[in-house]
Amino acid sequence: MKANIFVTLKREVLDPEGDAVRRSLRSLGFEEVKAARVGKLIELELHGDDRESAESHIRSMCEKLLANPVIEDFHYEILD
Amino acid sequence: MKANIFVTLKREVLDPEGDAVRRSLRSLGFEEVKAARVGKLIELELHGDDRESAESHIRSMCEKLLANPVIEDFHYEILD
Amino acid sequence: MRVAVVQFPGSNADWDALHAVRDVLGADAWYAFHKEISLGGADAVVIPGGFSYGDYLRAGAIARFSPIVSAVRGFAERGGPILGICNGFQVLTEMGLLPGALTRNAHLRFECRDIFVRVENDGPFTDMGQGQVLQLPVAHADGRYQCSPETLRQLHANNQVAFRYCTRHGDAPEGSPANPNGAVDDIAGVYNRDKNVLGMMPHPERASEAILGNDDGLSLFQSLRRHLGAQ
Amino acid sequence: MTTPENFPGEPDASAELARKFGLADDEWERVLSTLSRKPSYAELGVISVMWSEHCSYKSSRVHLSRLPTEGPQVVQGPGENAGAVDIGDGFCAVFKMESHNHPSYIEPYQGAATGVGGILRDVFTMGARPVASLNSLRFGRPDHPKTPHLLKGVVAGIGGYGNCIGVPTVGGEVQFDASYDGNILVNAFTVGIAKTDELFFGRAEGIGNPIIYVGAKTGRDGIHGATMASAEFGEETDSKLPTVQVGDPFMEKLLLEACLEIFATGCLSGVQDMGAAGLTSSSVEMAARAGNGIELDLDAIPRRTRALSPYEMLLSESQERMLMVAKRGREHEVFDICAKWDLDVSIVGRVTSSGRFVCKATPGHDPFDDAPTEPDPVVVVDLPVDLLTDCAPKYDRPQEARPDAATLVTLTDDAPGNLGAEMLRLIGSPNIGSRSWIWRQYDHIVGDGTVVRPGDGDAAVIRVFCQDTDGTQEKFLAISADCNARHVELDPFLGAAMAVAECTRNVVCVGAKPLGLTDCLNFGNPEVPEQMWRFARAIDGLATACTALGAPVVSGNVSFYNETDGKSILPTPTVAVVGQLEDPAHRLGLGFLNEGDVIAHLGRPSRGVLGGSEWLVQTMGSITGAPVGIDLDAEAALQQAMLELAQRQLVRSAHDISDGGIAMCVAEACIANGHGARISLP
Repeated sequence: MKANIFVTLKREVLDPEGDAVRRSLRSLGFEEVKAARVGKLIELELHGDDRESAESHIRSMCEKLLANPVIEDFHYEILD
Repeated sequence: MKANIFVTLKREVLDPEGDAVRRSLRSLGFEEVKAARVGKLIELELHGDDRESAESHIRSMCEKLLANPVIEDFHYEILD
Repeated sequence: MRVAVVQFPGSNADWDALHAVRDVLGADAWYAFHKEISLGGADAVVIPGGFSYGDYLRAGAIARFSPIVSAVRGFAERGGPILGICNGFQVLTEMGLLPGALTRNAHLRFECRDIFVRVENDGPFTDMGQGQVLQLPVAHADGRYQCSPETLRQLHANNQVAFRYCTRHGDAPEGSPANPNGAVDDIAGVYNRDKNVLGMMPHPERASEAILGNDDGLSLFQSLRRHLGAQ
Repeated sequence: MTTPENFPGEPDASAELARKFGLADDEWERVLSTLSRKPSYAELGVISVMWSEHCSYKSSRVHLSRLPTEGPQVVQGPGENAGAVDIGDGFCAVFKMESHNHPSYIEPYQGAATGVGGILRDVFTMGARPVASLNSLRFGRPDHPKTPHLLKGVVAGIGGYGNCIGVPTVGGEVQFDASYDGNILVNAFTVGIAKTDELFFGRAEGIGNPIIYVGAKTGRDGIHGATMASAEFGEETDSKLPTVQVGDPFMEKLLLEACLEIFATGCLSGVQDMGAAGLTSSSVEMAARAGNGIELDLDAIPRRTRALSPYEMLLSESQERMLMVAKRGREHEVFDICAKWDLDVSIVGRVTSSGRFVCKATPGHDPFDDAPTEPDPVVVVDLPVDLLTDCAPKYDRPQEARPDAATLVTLTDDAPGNLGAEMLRLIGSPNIGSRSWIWRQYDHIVGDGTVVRPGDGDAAVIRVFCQDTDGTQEKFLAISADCNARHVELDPFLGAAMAVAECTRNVVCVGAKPLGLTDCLNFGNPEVPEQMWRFARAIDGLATACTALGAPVVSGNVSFYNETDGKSILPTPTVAVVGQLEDPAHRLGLGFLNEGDVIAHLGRPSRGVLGGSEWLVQTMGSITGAPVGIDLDAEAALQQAMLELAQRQLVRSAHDISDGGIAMCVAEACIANGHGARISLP
């Protein structure tokens, strides 16, 4: 079983990397870029195929390690 | 219009960060974690709503700036 | 004074801290390897700079699962003085022993140069007097202190801010280059509520001998010795 | 003699395949006649990397022997992983410089990062703790479209690796010139400290001793990196893409600490890091130095990816790996220390008396399979060690002198009216302006040792802690890296001599006595007679200057084929010197200190000769005119006087006149501490 975990900075937290991406894209001529934010994609390969237990395990992996609750949010998707 | 761009290391390329995440999750008791890879999620907000032109623009943004073709792959999704 | 310097795999300023405390200050100091479970009867603990576990995922994120960390948490809860320098500060926030988080420098680059900080509040490491200006080096890529407005309000209410970046003259004009990383409210170091745990981004242990440029940093360790002597 | 087996899918060796692996036709013929049989696919791979320019020095060996390598202070000369000079009380400084030019052009961050990782391993494999690093960089024109990307990536890569492993990057140099547009240079230098009687050497000593692999797992990174370093760039660069090695500084820090602990137990008889051509060059070179053979069991190699063939395992340049020879019976000491530092470790072979390099592997055996086939190894490589080392090709390639039509260019009467404006233009130009944007991205103070920081002196001065049974002594070293390739372009002999002079002068200007020198000789295609002539003349210039200025060569590196579509880079023989201060009180910065101090010019003025100067290149847009040249006897006397002035503390600061002449020298000395100066020219 595979899972993708997306860790992003909370809305109110300043994202200098996102700003740099927006400015660079616009300077390359992509005027349509209004805003950009940079986060993390963590791809996991998991033994087993019980979605429920995987769901709760992934949630606690994020709370314990993969995301810093002070400044980051997370969401995830499970793929068979 | 919104777009999510996923930039990941090519299969063959060493991913020390992914290894560190796998080892840490397993030492936290998540034995089911077989492998982990860490990549980037870039969220863009774009003016306009023409999907075709957005598609080709996003592709060239990745080739020119957002992904390093030597060691990274990219894919993206466009959300209304 | 007996000081344990924690050594995570990837700590690289552990020697700097040991040298400053043992060889320069003359205290009894040793390394506490991350796989050990006791701090060996230390009076104080230093968590040094470096790239614990390669700083993978987030600076200091993985270090907090080492065996030694439970001993450090217990020491903190018993009111023992702990100084987290640079990576040590990042580990202490990830452990939840200090509020807020350290994020990527605003200019997105590693920054190594001398800066100035002003002592904001008294504490075990900062009895040299409010308003005192110290010249200390910084060397980090993720030093931008962040916290919610509510946490910031509490930090000021409880006099927990230890240092703020400033100019040589002690002022901190908006947007001046005095702030090396864009930290909120120019914060360079904070105490916990009980004022026994201090985390700071600048490196006092690298400014503890005249031959290295200046010894302003030694004053933190001298303050600690006075604090422990008084107990 | 029968040809060892190929693995499934591997084509038979042929002249055409040999050419693809970078071997010349006559070299292919030599392989057939020496072996009196065809090589296997893996054997051809092994031979091609060991006979590459990078590993065999086949076009440079004949000239390198003219370099002076002797001196009372020399503890270890060229031939080992790094050189060493005596710094007193039984301690020595171990140092070397290495190039990572081609990988850095393809992937600047990882190319530069793995360059730093590689030179660090070359030093600590000798048993020395690395204490400081420098880097010497060359980029194309600042306004070339690729330059900003390459500059940002290289600097971030050097910082990313060096800062993490905790070795301060305390200085170096950078020069921008159009000749590097398609071929940048990244030369990395590291110095470490060891007890002279506890140095380790890359020798497979002791028949039957186990060979132990320590460090990161093996993948497909950088395969044929060694031969790529010897292939010039052109249209087909893209086809060589998979040769990028990726570095893990955290793994290297674990490896460094584990190695130093293992060395201290005395359980090893030899050790070498796996650099270019990875497992092959480390095992073959260790066998050659000890005059022994080696047998490797490739099934036991720790792997990171699936279905690795013997060819890939033997040529892989995965980073952060060491090969150790343990004294038989004491292997467990290596295993225990590796467990402490969470490192992969595996016995992969043993030392033999056959004088041959023998590798075995089981076809189809892959530990990643759910049920790997039972190991039943067959021989895949069986070659004489000396064929790969001492008997590798050695060429004295044809040379063709460049007609020196260089006329003396001096400032004529119609000199520029407004000297002030010229000075401002010069000091703001990329080749003269401040480098703080670069070194501020390096942790240049970790280790509590940096006493003169980047930008504060002509060389960096570091305090090193020398620990032995009766306590710790502090010793003070000065290090600098220099080369002005434009002077070498105009006159290879004089230009190379001037590089040695400038580097030793920088070390003397901070109050230190030069002890030894290492080099990184970056040149074009040795098969082009004019480029070969430049190399040979530069060697003579280096040799003469090193002898005159008391800086014997203790280690070095040669990087050929630095050219794009047939156009070669400026000949760039970068040198780095390690010196020692008798007393830290002798140290000098470059900035003027007190108002009212007298400014004195030491040495003969350069009679206004402008050949190869930054001003002339900016004004004329090309490199012309005979170089200012050098009188080595006068230089030696000048340095002797300068050193004595520093040691008797008669001067407050000192700054060497180099790029930009007296004008830039005085300007830099003023800016450092915010002073002015009133100068009256003789």
